[in-house]
Amino acid sequence: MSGALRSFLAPFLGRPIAFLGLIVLVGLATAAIFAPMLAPYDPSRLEPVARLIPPSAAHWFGTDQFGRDTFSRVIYGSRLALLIGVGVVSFALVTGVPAGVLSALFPRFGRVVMRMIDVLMSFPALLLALGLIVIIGQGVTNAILAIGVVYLTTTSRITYGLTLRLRTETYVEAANSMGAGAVWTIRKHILPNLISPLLVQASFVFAFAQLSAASLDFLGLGAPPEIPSWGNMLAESRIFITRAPWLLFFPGLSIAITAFSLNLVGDVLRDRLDPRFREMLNGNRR
Amino acid sequence: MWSYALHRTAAAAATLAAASVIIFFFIHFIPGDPLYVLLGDSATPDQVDALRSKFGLDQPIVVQYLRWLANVARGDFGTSIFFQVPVLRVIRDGAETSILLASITMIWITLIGVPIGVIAAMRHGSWLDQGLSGVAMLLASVPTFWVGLYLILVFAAWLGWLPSSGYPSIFEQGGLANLRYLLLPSLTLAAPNAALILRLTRASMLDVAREDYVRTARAKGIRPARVVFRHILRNALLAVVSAFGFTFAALISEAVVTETVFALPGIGQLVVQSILRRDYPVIQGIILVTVVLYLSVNLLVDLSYRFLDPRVELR
Amino acid sequence: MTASPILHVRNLSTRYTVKRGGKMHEVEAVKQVSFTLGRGEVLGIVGESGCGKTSVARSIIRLTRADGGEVLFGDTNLLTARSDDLRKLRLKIRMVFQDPFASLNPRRSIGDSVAETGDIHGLFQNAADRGRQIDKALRDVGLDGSFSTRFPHELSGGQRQRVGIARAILPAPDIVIADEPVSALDVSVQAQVLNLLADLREMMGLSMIFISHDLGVVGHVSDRVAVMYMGRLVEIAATREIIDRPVHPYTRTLMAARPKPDPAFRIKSGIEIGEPPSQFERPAGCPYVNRCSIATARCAAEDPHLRPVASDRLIACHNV
Amino acid sequence: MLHVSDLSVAIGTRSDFTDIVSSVSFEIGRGEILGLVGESGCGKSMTSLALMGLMAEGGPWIRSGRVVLDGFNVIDMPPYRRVESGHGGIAMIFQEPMSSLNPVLKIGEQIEEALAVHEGLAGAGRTRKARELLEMVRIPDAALQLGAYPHQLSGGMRQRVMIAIALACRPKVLIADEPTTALDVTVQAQILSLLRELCDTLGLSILFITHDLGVVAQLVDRVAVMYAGRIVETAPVLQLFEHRGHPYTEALLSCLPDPARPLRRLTTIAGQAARPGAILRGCAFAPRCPKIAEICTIEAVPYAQLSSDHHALCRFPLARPPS
Repeated sequence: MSGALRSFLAPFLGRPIAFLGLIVLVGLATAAIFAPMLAPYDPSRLEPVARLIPPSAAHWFGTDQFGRDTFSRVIYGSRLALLIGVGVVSFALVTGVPAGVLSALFPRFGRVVMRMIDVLMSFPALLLALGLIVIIGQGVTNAILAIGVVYLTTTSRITYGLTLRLRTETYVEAANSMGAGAVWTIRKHILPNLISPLLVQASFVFAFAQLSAASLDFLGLGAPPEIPSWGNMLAESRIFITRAPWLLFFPGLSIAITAFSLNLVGDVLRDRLDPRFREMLNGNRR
Repeated sequence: MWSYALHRTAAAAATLAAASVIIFFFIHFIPGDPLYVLLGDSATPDQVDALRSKFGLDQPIVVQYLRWLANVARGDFGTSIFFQVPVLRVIRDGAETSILLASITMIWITLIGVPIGVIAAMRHGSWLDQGLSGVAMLLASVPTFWVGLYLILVFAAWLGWLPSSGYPSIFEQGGLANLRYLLLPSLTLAAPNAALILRLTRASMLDVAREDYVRTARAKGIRPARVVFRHILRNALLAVVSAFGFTFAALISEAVVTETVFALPGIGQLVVQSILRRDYPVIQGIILVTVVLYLSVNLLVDLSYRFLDPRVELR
Repeated sequence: MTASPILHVRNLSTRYTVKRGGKMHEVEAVKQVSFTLGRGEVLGIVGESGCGKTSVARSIIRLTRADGGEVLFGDTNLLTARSDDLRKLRLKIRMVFQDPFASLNPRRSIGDSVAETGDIHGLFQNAADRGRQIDKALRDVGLDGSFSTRFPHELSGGQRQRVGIARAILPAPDIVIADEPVSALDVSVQAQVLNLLADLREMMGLSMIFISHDLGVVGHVSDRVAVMYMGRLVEIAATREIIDRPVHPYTRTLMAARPKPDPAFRIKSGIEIGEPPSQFERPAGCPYVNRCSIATARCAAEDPHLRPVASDRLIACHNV
Repeated sequence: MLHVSDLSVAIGTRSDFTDIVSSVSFEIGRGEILGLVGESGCGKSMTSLALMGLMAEGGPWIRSGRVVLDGFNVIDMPPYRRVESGHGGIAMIFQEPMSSLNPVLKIGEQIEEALAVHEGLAGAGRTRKARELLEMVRIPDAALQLGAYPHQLSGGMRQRVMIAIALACRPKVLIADEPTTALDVTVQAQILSLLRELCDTLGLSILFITHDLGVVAQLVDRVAVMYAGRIVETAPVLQLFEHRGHPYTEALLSCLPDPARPLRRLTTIAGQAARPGAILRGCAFAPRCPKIAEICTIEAVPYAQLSSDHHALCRFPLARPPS
């Protein structure tokens, strides 16, 4: 196991900033998992007396208009961020990768599927998500699905391109010449070589999902208000922008740091990729 | 010469046709009877009958689609439940803001993204390069509205130089000076996308610099600056131009958020309001308009490629 | 010395459709190619790039779908073989590829790559048997068992090509089709791999189809040589005959153009050799017509068929 | 014409470096073709890039040496600075015709660009000169081809355009880095005869870099054999083929498959090609040399003079076989 870990960590050791990105992600995960222990206050406990207190010893990140402790809400907010990220990435991978791989290996099936993906991609990302939310309704799961569909399109298109490229590799032709069927080719040749490019794609999708989810929350169409989410916190902070700037600063910073670290990790992993695949991964969009 | 242009236009038309089917079904996907979805819950019986015949809702679905397509072609996107006026008029009112916002933002993206990307590439590895790339990545990782809110806080609230919201049309009192209302919104919208274009320009410049024909140019004794602009930049821009297609899509998406932050009377804010007001015909209309706009911009980028890259005839 | 034939190729034809300038073009990569391969014989196929020599190999091994003709191995037609016939084909006719850096999956160990056929067709009783067969195949190609746990990026070009050969010979095949197996290697490494192929041929009684653009290599390895041009077989004869007394005009040009490693025999410069026409403007009649020094009106009109001109030499030319 | 002395190219930092080209020296006379031959990784291409001053920054760097062209040392000067100082007499053509021309510029533009730098011609005069150059390299209907794009030409034609571009730089010496390796044998023959013709008619000297001993035999006047960054033997081509002084040259020539004597086992060279910098002391070929002696791995190896213009970097050079 240590071999795989070392080979995973290798690219980061050389570049200090990237290593920082990795540490932040580990921090995000710990915050999300141990939120109850880490948060000094109950995030949704109203404390009218302690309304709009600037950052102080008692409240590191100050309090909001209902007297709730911003630091605790940021810690609990990391739970939703992690949930959204993991949810969107897994949805995009579980649907996008098979669609891309099968489309590349079975051209007749591929032509139809890739046409549909093209059509979906003609809808700008957020509009597609908003349209879906209008149909399936608001809520965390629906937000994950709506954003997931957006990144299903880019993931399947990138997987399609990668698999088309892999299919022409000599070792795949050699396997075919030895009687390897589609299942064997996918299991032994296509998927193992898709892992690192898809890892890069996953980090970018995780980052973009944070931004899309925050936008939905900000528009009031994402997570319900009672769930502590960085986006909701920003939406609520708009009114007190001048009187309580800390309400604007800390949640926004959390989103930015998370997305920035993921982009950084994605970049570092992409630089280690085979140059032929590197260029294909630029096709991402927000 | 024409086969490429015709081919690309046909492909775009086919995509639009397929997208229109999805947009048509948008109303039917929404839970509830399409009639009440279109007219709102307080619709009167004769309004319901009038609409049923107009859209042939009692007809088979294909006829309904064709009927809807015919109406849309004539500019009749149905009536807004909230405003009780034709949807197209509602959209047209918002069009000026959104188009101006998008155009100014595109100018920022081109002026900031491409040149700085070139400079970063030319100073590859230097502190300047790393600084610029770092800032670019940061800007690409920051929520658009957070940037917007901070610009409002600094330039509107603290310094008071610029208005923080609203946008009186340039055709009304104040004329072109009203464009200053769009300064902060366009910078907010441009920040993340200019960052992406910057990183893309830099990456493609560095890729092209490793090509054999650049080494040939240097071997000819051509001065470095000329090699960069005549050989490297010209080929690198091919990749950047093709990226303008999906940058425009990102622009439309983020405009929705930016217009909400700056309370601009554009199509983006209209979508959000319509969703909250359950004004489905307007939502459907806006989605259709933006898809048509996006596909035409993409087609323009595709066709312009024809003139930039002589090899494109082969594709 | 035609040993009893092990493979009959009759009128093999393969067409590709290629998109160019917005329009679709039909390219006849292989046109009516026929030859037989004797048991234990090495048939060299030589020709310039785009002449169809690789397409012939890919059609036989069914990596590319042939449009016409048949390939008889024993009494089964390989082009239409199904289920266990096809399985026999996969075990009996094996292919070695050109590029050592692309023919091995970077993510799989050398052992897994060598044993791939066995894993696909269940040739191994158990893990121990699998390990033994891998070690034997690796030793047969001059490597040792320790290579089986290593990965392609740890090996040199020559070593990787040996692994490719080990993978091909593991199921004790009858025929090995080698597509430019040494073109990507340096001269000293090339010699090692050519010696290896010669040893394996004797040790396993292999018949081989050896494809290359390098006349020196093909001349060294083959018993008989087939020369291809623009998808057609233009001449086929014993190696000595082709080298010393080339008959077909194109073969003569090919022999003349080859840079012999002997400064005493220098090509007289300036002989008009011309450029091969592109696949898309294929001349009517004989494909070599506009480069041929002895072309006549008939050549421009009628496409010559392969016909015997001597005991074991076939030529596709009207005027020879 | 061109004197290269003690040229060394290293990788790594100034303090901790490894030579991938170590103290290479040779001359090329007027109208002479010198073949620089060796297997991949021996440093021949790196030597040519060093001569041209095309070392990419951040990559390998020139540690020492002089490159004297007509009395002027142009070492470490990028091509444009050589042109400005009036000593731009070296031009170069490369191996991959498919990627060595700018895909978005017409052929004519790419030739005229070189003419503008070297001849200072302008307008119609430059276009006429470009057409003449295309005719000189035997490109059919040259006027039409000026307007063509690289992707519309075959590999052979593109290599001719590369030669035309090189000629536009009015070179005294042309460096050709494996120019025909990617071409078919019939096209290669024409390019080789074109190069020989240019040598004879223009008095052009050529440094021809290749791994193909057949091409060496057919084209070059003198040969320098390289192994692990060092020139191990230099001799006129006829002499080299008849009397191989260095064991590596002997091994290399005997590896060649010869159709005249088919079906016999080829002699091979034991071991693996030396990684640059792996051999610090003694002879680089020692580990693989059949005539290895204790001293070979310790002492630096002197050049043995086998005849007036034939020497080998070996303590025990092979004797001349009885003719």
